[in-house]
Amino acid sequence: MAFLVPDRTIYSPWRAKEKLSSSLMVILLKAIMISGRTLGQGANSEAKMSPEFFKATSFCALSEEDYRSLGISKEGNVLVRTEFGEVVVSAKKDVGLPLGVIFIPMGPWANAVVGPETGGCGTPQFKGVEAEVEETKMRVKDVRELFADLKRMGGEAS
Amino acid sequence: MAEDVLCPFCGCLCDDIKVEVENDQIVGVKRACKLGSSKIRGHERTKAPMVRKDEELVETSYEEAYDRAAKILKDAKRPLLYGWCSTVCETHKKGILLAEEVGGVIDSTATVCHGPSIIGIEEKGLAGSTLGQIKNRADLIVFWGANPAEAHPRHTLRYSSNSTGMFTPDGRKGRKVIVVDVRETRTAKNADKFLLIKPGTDYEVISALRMIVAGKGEIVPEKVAGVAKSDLEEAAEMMKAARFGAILFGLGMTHSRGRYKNVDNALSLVADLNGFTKFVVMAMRGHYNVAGFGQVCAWETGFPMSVDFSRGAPYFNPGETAACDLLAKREADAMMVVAADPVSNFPRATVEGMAEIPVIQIDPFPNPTTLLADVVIPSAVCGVEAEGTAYRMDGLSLRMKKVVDSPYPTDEAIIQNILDRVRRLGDDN
Amino acid sequence: MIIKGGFVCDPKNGILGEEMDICIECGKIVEKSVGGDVIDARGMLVLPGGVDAHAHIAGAKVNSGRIMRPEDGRRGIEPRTKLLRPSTGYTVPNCYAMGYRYARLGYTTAFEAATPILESRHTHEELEEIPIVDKGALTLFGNNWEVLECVRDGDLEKLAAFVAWGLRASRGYGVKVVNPGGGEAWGFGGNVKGIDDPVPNFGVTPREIIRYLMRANEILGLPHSVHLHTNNLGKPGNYETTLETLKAVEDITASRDRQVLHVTHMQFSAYGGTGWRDFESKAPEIAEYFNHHDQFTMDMGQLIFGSATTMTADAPLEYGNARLLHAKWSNHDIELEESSGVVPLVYGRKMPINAIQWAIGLELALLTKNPWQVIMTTDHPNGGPFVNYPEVVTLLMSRVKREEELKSLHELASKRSSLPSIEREMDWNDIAIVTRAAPARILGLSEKGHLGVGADGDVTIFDINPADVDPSKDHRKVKEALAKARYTIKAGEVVVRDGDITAVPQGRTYWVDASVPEDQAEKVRADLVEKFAKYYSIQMSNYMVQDAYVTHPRVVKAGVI
Amino acid sequence: MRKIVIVPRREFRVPVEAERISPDVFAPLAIEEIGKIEVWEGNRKTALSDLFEVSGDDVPAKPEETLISLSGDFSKVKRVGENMTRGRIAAEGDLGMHAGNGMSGGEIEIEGRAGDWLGREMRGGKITVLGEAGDYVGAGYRGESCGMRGGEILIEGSAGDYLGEHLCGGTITVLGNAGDFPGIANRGGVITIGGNAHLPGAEMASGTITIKGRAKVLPSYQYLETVEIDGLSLKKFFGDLVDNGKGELYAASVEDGGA
Repeated sequence: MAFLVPDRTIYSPWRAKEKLSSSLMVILLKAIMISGRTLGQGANSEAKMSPEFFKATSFCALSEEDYRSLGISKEGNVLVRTEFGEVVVSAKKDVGLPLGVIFIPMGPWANAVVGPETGGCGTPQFKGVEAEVEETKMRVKDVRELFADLKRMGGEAS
Repeated sequence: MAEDVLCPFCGCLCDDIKVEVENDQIVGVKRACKLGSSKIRGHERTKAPMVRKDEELVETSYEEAYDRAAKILKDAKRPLLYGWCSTVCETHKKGILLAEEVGGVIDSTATVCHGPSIIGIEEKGLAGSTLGQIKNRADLIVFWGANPAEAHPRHTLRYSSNSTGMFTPDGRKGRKVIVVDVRETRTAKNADKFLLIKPGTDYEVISALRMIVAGKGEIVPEKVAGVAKSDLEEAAEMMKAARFGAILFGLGMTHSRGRYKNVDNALSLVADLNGFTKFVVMAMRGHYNVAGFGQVCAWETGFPMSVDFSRGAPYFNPGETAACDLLAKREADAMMVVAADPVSNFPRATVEGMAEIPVIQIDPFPNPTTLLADVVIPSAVCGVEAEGTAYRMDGLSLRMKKVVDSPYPTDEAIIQNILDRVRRLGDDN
Repeated sequence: MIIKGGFVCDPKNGILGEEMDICIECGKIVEKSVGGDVIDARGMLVLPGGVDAHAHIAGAKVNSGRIMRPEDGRRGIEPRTKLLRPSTGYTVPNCYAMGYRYARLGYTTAFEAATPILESRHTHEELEEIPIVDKGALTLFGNNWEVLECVRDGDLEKLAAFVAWGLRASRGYGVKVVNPGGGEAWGFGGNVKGIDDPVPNFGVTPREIIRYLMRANEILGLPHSVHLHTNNLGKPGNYETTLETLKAVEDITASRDRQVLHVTHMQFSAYGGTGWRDFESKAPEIAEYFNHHDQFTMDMGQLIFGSATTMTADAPLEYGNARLLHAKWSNHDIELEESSGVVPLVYGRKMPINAIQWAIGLELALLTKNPWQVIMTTDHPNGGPFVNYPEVVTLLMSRVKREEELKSLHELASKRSSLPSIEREMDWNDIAIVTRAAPARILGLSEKGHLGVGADGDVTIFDINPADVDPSKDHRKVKEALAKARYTIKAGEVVVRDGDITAVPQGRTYWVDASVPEDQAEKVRADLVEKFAKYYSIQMSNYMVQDAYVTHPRVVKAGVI
Repeated sequence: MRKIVIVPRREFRVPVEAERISPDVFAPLAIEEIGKIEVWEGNRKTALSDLFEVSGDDVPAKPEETLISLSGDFSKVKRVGENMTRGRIAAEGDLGMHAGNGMSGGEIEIEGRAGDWLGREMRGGKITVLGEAGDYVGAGYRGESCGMRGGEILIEGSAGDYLGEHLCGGTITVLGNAGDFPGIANRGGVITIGGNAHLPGAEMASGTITIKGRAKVLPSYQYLETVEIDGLSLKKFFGDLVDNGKGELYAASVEDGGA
């Protein structure tokens, strides 16, 4: 899939390694997003309305090189966008991640950018979602804000 | 002090936990990992039943909450009864009966974790064992798309890579560990051999391994999905050289491109390996009793999940009758969530499907599903405040204990109350 | 309740087809009825409720079969009704279907043939969900480390104490032994090749395991004998192993009035040939041996053409099956105790091996002269599902039927077995023995399988008049009548009328509580404490099946006093 | 040809199961009787005419001379034409899951999109889809070892994943792309894909799969030669060798597996 974004430099770590060294203008990372369990996510999974759960699941981990390439400021945030949606999360370095793979812990923030299709087997593809990542000054929404637009009508069956 | 308590967190279902109780309050938890300890110690609870009035949830009585829930289910043409991973089998039985009674669809959280593993098993069968068999015999452990260091913290010590047993007195020293993953996890850092594969290429890598194991490696290209053939050959050699090998796979396999076919192929790899040595395979199940739902549902209905009772007889077809499909395709017209949190764990567009229909939540804790629920019924925490049966990831069942009293009714009692009311509504018709 | 004027076969009590009344009060057969229902059974066949002594109906293996076979679940579907839960499945039905189908066939008792102690909680969870019938489960001992160590140490008393403990821990009814030693060897992918092939790492032989467990069984005076699935089962030439096994235990005597050893699904253990090419029946040799050794019993393990799901604690056998047939394969090894496997397959009429296997089951039943020694099973669902019992009965009763069938089979069924030459046709008393009286006697269920005063009020009434119908010629009528009981009465309650379920009581679960001297029990406890500390993956305190899982127990006492 | 027209009376949220919409069932019935045929809307059993307007020729005809025309949105109507043996069904728009399940003869034409499991376990007849088709076209039910055994499916658009899973016979042609694993575990049959496909023929025992576009080919396939077929230059592979398969796989271009 071609990414054509006017006025932006696209950085795809698998396609053009040399671009990385030659350009300081990298602002958009084309990556593969995976979600998964973490200790922090698990330990707070029965306390999902807590600040601890927010802290444990509303981040995106990137490889050191991708993190640097995006020019993320200290404790900065990134906007992760897929064909299914977008979400702002805080950015973290993770030395275990290869170039071009980003990780968001299992939870509402990751699921904001996962697609509903199950490919006929009942299970959405939570790992391996094509994503674009860019640094952002936008704030990370808390869990209530994340679902605030899904208005409830109240009560009885429709 | 309560001894040998079962941990109501992950599929390890550790049964050696010590819980200190004073004045019916839990004051200490020993031996549990961070995950289990956190759950047993407890979190903020939903205090009272609630129903939504004018867009707000307001507290109400259990009686009213049961009535509202029964009416929602009874009125629906395609109600979805979902969750069941963090409750006991006794609840599952009642839930299945309720689903039959309201002509609904019942599905478990397996649908967003190891559902694909079950469909893979339907293709190939499962060459497995209990965890103790691995502890006592395995000299090779392969973690494939699994990261027990984060998801099942005591697994390695109690059952797998670092455990000791009859033929494995040296523990980790006497074993080899292979990790296959798309990133270098904490588990991978402790491996003897780490295969870094590209996301969504599990199937190809397994096929290549099967070829090499069968002695047909010359056909395999020099690189498969980013992995050098020599690395695959080394891994295959380690597998064949093992006296007892175990492939323990996680969501890396089921959540990636290929999904159940990845599992299907891994099951074949294990069957192939048994032609050379002893090998078993196991899914690293997430919640402590998600495996139990599959067992109960299978013996009650013939099928392990995603069972549709619309027409009075069980019909099973994940992709059609699984929770995510019903919501994403806007088929379900009401939903009851028991002991799970789909709003957090389903893709956003699927959650939007929930937002359009009445939702009943039965759970001890407030969570994002509460935000969308129209009826909220707080329950006792199974394994801490209520007893019952749970099935470990290897299919072994154990009896969960009640450690302290609870002011809240059990899940089973709540479902029974709703069932009674549904039946009464049925009689009125 | 009184059942009036039926044609009653109650061989245990010497009633061989007499017109008489049967009375039931408070769930038991009595001399005289004091009131209640009157069932007019004139012109109908009245038998005790059927007893299935060997079927795989509950537990981890059965559920694995269901989980791996959704294609089986789509067969046999019946929607729920006001009274009934929905039914699914043919070879691996859901729990409700099992209870309903047994009841419709006139069966009121069914025993699960194999449960490992560690997974007995699961077995009981399923047994509890099987409605109507009484049930029990046989506990696996033949590959248990504690057993192997007791045998190695020659400590028979400790072994008996362990068997008693294992039965209590599993709420089991008897001692099941499957491919002794082979299951342990399978822990590392191996097997044992015969009764004198030592078990790796334990230095004991299958011969010793069988002998010790039989002696322990008799020391405890258990109601049932050891229930043996032989070594080398399912392999060409295995009749030699089978005979060798029987000869190895001829000197052991039963401590109760019953057989000293039950060899199960003998069909799979009566094979000749050096491989599948010269595969042939050795049923006549086995039957001949049984005709001279009345201390042994067997069940047929009759094969039924069509879909089957094989499931057994004989795991290496299943791996072989799966590879041979390129079929789905499930395996499940249970730490310190057992292994097991599940493989679905289809038995074909035109498949030479299957056709011969079919003949072997019938030869065994017909060539063994004493019907009390050979009972009817299909080893459900290994040979085929139990819903085919009416088919098996007609084969036993009608030579015409057998000849018709043989014509549709591969010719080797006739050439490699003696079936075409067998003239014997069983009569209704024989059928009452092989489906009722003998299985009850073999299991040691004194209240089952007969209609004498004090027996359970379990009665089947079939709409067939033995005075009018010649089962040899009218085998279709027989099959039809047997498939749908006119009445099935369970503990005095009508549960089936005209083939429809009318009531769904909860049956009882039999288990044996055997006592042993405290010093022996203590020796075993000490061993087990160590095993749990070092080897098991669970705590000892969480091991025993709790009372909550057996809500309607029928505890049978036994043991050393 | 007798024509019977069926039009939904309203939009369906809950799916409708209507396996009795079939020429075999309709043929001997007058329109009013057809309206009484049982269908299910979720867990509610109802009459066809409660959910659909039924009109057309009132005089019964033979099934092979019966055309059922589906007009309007049938995307949530499942199992249409199940087990049909003769006659025709024509959908002007989309048609829901399981259309033509187990059909052994006759024709189904879908102008719009076909849902998942189209022609599941089909044995004969023809299905044509002008739009796209979902997952599991011509597949078998879960756990079965045989899917479609005969007949013909033509999809002019693209198809989803697991096209022809466990295919045992018959022909499936897709003019557009196929998703993941077309022809997986097939044991016969012919699959032709005009566009691209991902990992075709996994565990193929026998059969033929042709990809006229680009394919990611499994490392367990042996490349044999390049052949010319119908003016196209195709790479011929043999496999799937993981299971000693003897299937033939042709692809115009091959995605680099090692990348």
